[in-house]
Amino acid sequence: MTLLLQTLVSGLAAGVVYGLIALGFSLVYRTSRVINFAQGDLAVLAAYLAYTLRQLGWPVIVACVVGVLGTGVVAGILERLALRPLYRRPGAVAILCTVGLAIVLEACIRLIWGSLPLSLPSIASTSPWHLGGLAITPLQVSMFVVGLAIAVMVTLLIGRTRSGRAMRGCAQDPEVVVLFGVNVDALYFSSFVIGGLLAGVAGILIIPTLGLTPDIGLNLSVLGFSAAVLGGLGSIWGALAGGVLVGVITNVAAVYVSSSYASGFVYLIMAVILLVRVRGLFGDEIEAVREV
Amino acid sequence: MSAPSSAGSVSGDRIDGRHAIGAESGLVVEGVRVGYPGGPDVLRGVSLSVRPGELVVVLGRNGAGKTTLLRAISGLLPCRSGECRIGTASLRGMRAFRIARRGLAHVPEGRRVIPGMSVADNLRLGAFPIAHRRDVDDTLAEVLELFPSLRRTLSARAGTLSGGQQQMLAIARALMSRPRVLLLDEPLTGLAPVIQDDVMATLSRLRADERTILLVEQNAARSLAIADRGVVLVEGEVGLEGAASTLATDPRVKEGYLGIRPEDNQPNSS
Amino acid sequence: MTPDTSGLGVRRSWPHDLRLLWFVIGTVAVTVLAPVIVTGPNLLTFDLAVIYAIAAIGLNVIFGLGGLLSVAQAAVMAVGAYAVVLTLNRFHIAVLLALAIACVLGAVTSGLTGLIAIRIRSHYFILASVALAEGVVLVITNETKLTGGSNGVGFDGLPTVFGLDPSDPAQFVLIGVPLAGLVWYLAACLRESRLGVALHAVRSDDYLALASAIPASRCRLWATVIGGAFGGLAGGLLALLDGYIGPQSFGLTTAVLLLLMVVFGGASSNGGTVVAAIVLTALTQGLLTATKVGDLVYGVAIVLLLVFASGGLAGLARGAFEWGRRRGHRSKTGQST
Amino acid sequence: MTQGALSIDGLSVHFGGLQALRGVSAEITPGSVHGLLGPNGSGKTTLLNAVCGFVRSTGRVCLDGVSLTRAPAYVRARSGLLRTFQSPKLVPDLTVEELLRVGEHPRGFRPWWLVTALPLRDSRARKSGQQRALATLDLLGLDGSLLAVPIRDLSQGVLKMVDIARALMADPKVLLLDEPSSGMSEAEIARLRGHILELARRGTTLLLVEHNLPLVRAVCDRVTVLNLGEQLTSGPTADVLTRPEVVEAFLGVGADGSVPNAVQEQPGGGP
Amino acid sequence: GCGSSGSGTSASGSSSPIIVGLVQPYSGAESYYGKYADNAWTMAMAKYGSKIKGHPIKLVKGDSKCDPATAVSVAHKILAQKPVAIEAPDCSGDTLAMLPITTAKKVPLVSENLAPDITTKGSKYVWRVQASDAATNKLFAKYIVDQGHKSIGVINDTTSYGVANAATLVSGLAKSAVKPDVEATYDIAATDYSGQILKVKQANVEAAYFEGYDLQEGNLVKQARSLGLTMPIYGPTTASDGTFLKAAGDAAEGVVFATSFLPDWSSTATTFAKDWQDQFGYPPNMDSVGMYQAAVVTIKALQKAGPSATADDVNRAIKGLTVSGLPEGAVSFTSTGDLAHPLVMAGTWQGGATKLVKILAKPE
Ligand SMILES: Nc1ncnc2c1ncn2[C@@H]1O[C@H](COP(=O)(O)OP(=O)(O)OP(=O)(O)O)[C@@H](O)[C@H]1O
Ligand SMILES: Nc1ncnc2c1ncn2[C@@H]1O[C@H](COP(=O)(O)OP(=O)(O)OP(=O)(O)O)[C@@H](O)[C@H]1O
Ligand SMILES: CC(C)C[C@H](N)C(=O)O
Ligand SMILES: [Mg+2]
Ligand SMILES: [Mg+2]
Repeated sequence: MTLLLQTLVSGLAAGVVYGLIALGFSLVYRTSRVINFAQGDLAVLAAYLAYTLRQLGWPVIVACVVGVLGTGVVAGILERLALRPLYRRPGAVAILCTVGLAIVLEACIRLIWGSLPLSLPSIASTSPWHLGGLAITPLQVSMFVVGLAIAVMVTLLIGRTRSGRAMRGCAQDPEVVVLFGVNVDALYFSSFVIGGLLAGVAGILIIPTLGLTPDIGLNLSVLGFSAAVLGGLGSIWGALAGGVLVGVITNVAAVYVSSSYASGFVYLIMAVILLVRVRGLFGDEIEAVREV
Repeated sequence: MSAPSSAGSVSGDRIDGRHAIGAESGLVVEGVRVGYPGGPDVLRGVSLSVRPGELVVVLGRNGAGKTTLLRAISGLLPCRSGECRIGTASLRGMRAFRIARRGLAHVPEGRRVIPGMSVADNLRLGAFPIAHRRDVDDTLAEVLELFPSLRRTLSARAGTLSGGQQQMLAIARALMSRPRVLLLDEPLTGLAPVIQDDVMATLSRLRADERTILLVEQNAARSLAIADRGVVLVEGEVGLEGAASTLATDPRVKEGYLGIRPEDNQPNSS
Repeated sequence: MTPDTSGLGVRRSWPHDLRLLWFVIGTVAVTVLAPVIVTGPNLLTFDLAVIYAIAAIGLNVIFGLGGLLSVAQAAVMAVGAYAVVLTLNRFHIAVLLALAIACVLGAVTSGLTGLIAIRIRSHYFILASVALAEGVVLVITNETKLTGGSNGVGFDGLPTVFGLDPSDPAQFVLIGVPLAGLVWYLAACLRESRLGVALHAVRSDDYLALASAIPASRCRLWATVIGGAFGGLAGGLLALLDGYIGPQSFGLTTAVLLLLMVVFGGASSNGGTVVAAIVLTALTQGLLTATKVGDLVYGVAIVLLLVFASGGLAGLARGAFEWGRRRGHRSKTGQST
Repeated sequence: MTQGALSIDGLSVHFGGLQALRGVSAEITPGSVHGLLGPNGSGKTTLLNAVCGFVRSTGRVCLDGVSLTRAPAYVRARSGLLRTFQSPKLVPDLTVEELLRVGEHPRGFRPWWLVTALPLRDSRARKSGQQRALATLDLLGLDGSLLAVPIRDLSQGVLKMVDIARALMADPKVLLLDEPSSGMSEAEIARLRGHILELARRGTTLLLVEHNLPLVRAVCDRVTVLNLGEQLTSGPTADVLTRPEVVEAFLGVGADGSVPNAVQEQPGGGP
Repeated sequence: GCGSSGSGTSASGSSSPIIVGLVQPYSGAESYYGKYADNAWTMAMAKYGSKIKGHPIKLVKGDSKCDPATAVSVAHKILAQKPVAIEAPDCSGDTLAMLPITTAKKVPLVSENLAPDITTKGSKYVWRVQASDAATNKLFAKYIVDQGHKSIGVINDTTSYGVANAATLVSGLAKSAVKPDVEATYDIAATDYSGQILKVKQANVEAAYFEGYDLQEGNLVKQARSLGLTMPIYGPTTASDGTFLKAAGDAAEGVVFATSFLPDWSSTATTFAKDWQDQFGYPPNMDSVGMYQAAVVTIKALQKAGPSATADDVNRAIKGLTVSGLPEGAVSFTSTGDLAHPLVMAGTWQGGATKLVKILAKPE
């Protein structure tokens, strides 16, 4: 029983962070229909920026916040330079371009910071509190709290507001929303920036436990993407739920099913969920409409 | 059959652009040439104007360029030459969303409701330029008065509505921003006769409210019945224009420009 | 308006019998000339390009024609590659027979994505295909007894095809190029066949297809099966050329590379795909010895190509021109269409 | 030709809690034009969707006495039941010719021998397909040069015509037309009327959803009026259009002629 | 344009260069090994000379990405430039994949890989300069059992190296009649090991053996401790590395590892470690030392064989070579190409520094 609880706790904490990355995916998707596979590398970038600022002697929190903001800026720049010309091309083009951006980001990080792993201090301690056999670290708690807080903020920011509506409209018919005075370019831009910020926060939270190397971005992207799809692309709470689900299933599968096939098991479950709910758990928002 | 552009003037009151109207929210289109990327000019120098409180109807056969004209006015397509103005302000080079924020609303061809959003959200999206929630709610109530059948479907996704219901939504949505200038592209498409009457009545009322209305319609008789003036587009040029009453009885409208003759079966394509 | 079909389907073409002749002449010419013109390690690169071209043409059937953005093609190649190595090691059958088995198994694996696609669409399908791809790699990595795990496997004895040694880059040309020519020809025929035409509709809109008496899901399934057969063949050839295979070669990186080939080729144009396969293979292979900036160059190249040439390699110049014009127009015009 | 008897029996459709169609029945004799009228949202399109198998329904659909009730949509189309769309399916990257060729082979779609016969195909099939496409465009009075135009370049009205052409490519026994006249200019409507009558004369059975009353009056033998998913009434055209319940629900007061819903005084008939 | 780094006849005047291949992961997750190798060669050439009778040694590098099939491509590319020797990539799987090709071309492969398979495939052209895991883990397993643990849990990754490492340890344990109560594996790309760790926790074993590449090993240990695992943890040489310490942080304290390089085992090793640290700014580990030893062996063999030697000559030169005074003692080879007298030690972390616990086997 404690084992199960322990499994759930660690799955939950990691899951919330995946959820944040997924949230970035969803946000970008719900505005532009682009799946931004550079999300994971933006998370890594934030951690590296924070690392450098730490080396310069900045306080942890300040370094982290500035690192995250810097990542937002980079996300914005990438959107303007590389993605803006692509929105009107077939969907795969923009998606592949984000993959290209991910490769560029990783390569740049490698050139700037080298490929040797660095260590980024986490914002909270990783030595566990013991609660009756259950080990919970302050970091896990802070992951959970920060993750939820940010999800709430994002929901408030775009869930029910004018710009939230404009974003959803924009994803489905960008040409028509401009007729109502929506600045589509600005919307794309800000969704990428917010996506970058979210990825940055996720990076700052989770990378201390993964180790800071240039290459973990792809893995984070795949996890975040899976979570976003599972929760239903474009859905805010879906992203978070998807993240938690991915985190928990991975852990449960490794403990109770087979460690070597744990990730395969996760994919299997995802496939089954998708077969039952073809647009993910909460994802009927954008696409489920009559087609004739 | 090609229409000489000079031969068209019926009533003699050919619009001389800027001098014709003084009011601030009149719409002036002056010699615009417009085409699609990489293609030839679709509009080859079109001029027209609509005063506030006036309803002008644009007629023309399929592919004449009516939709293209409206898209050019609302900034969806760049003008290759010529310009559009609202009042005295030139729209040249202005991006579509800014034009919309200046008080222009466009009911696009083919409805274009946002399928995944609820009807209510679609309507609120139409009110995007209006910042105050209270104002939006008020407008919403008014618009729903005009289309009572939408009220029942407020929470349904727009994409599940029937074609006609979506058309109503598209019109209602454009009204949500309380536009000064209203462009409508075949708003009667797919509407049941009763509703068509309602829409026409609504347009008359809006005109009385000093709005500037440019209506594109295929149904000449019906639209000329309520319009002040009419313009017939022929292959991207103004073929005929004049007072609605004059046009309604002008045989050239039907035979020459709208092509309503059974043996005239060479439609204008590409 | 010019009838620019932008690489889609029924375009002006030669009569088929003539076209077959051209394909044969082209194939023979390339087979003979390639080893003369291309030399040294570049010949290996050429061979790899031939293999990737086959896989990419297969993916082109799935994505370009069928509209399914699949990242499972690399895994399909893996199935083909392991099929060839394992069958040849276990049963002493002809290499061509092993390649045929690779085609069949590749088709079956890829067909699974087609089955998934009956229900799961658009971006959700990407995840489903990621799942399948990861599943294949996972099985290969973990079923060590069968597949050698991450050690990979090689041939117990050197296989030969009609006395040719496929692991020799020069001799491989004689095997690979004719097969690639055949695949290209089949894909070209497919495009104009009923299935090809049907796939136009299916890719665009299910209901349009159904209303035109086209069984949409079944067509999609066929597209994945046919594309998968090509992918399996490519995998088998890769095994023959390298003489050694490991699961790492068939991961997402390869899948993305294949997709890039299709997209740069100008989705659904086979000729473009082949050119893109050659260019991208040369790029990646060339960068293997540029150890410092290889990744950076690769990434930047991808982004630049996508921004400027996503309409196909031929459209590179046009893309650059339009981009410049857009920049120029930005201040003057409204929303571009 | 006496094929094409369509019988619809007790069709019901619901979407979640919404009953969009409630036991609608109709018998349509071969070679006749049957009108389907009703206010917006009354279920006309849904009826077409149910008949052609796009939405799940209860009730029966028979073509020439053969039940299609359980057949999937493409099988229904293959047996000669073709339709057009209220808003034509946009397939922006196809040309008109490609779209028409999509509609070309409804009977006997056999991937298997197709695959085996692949390399043996010659250009003759393509040529004949092109000929057919040209002929069909011509039949609808469209210009042959249209073949090479990408769908995205078409204006809305022409697009509707092309959609009808696509359905005609398949030699339909029964043709379901969903508001064909909407978005068409009056010239095209006049021509459309001729085509509908001509098709009917040649034995095609038509089910026509329309809001354009003059067109309905000119071509329909019988009409069925739907309201809120239920069959309000059904009968000979002239008769039904004057019934008070129809006037109230659908036409609006004074609809019979006094509101010029379309140009009234058109010369009747077509070719 | 491949081969752009090609034939390079222009280099250094009239004397043609001697080509030596260097295949390493220069990109991807394991790319830091590429950096180790570059540094190792810099140091070896500085100490033992970068010219053979006036002919410069020219390194031709290739990026194997820690992927066997890529390694094959790279091997073809490098072989096309006619090298007289190749230093094998750090990832065992890559080396295994390249081996048939280099053997066929009779080019010696100098390897510091740990997977036992490399010298058991019958190739006469491969030379291992470090203790294989078979040698190491036979002794280390016994050492673990000697600490009094009767039950143990093993976690390893699924790379060639990881699988072989765990397998040799398990067979070593079997010699002392201990069978792991729980064995779990993870994919090298995975980042969250909670599942595997909790499985070990559930089994309630007395000790744990975690295998992983340096970074993954560190994360494993760290995640294990934060999940409340308190039993002693053992690991392979990767747990002796600076990267490991960075990743594991405080959790590194007390972890016991097997390795053949520790700075404090001999004075040569101490000096070497200091020089390395001074020159490159980070401490050497067993991999970098292995690469250094491989470089030295190669240079010595080239010197012995002379500037105009063929690859086959160089191979013959390596065969009879004994190089002493290396950080891990002396290197000479068995008939199969394995290291004749391996050095095996147990070490641990104490206050953020490694400490020699026991020398389990020693050259001479
Ligand atoms: N996206 C486009 N790209 C290129 N050409 C186009 C495009 N849209 C329309 N056209 C062409 O522009 C011309 C005018 O089209 P437009 O849509 O303005 O006609 P319309 O008068 O609105 O016709 P309809 O009554 O059928 O809607 C037509 O010849 C059409 O083929
Ligand atoms: N997929 C669906 N999900 C939910 N409701 C639907 C769906 N399809 C249709 N409806 C509803 O069914 C009703 C009938 O729609 P239908 O499209 O058949 O109307 P119609 O008679 O064709 O109207 P119109 O003349 O406006 O085209 C409408 O209220 C519509 O909202
Ligand atoms: C991580 C390293 C210890 C790998 C090792 N050099 C091997 O043989 O693969
Ligand atoms: Mg139009
Ligand atoms: Mg309808």
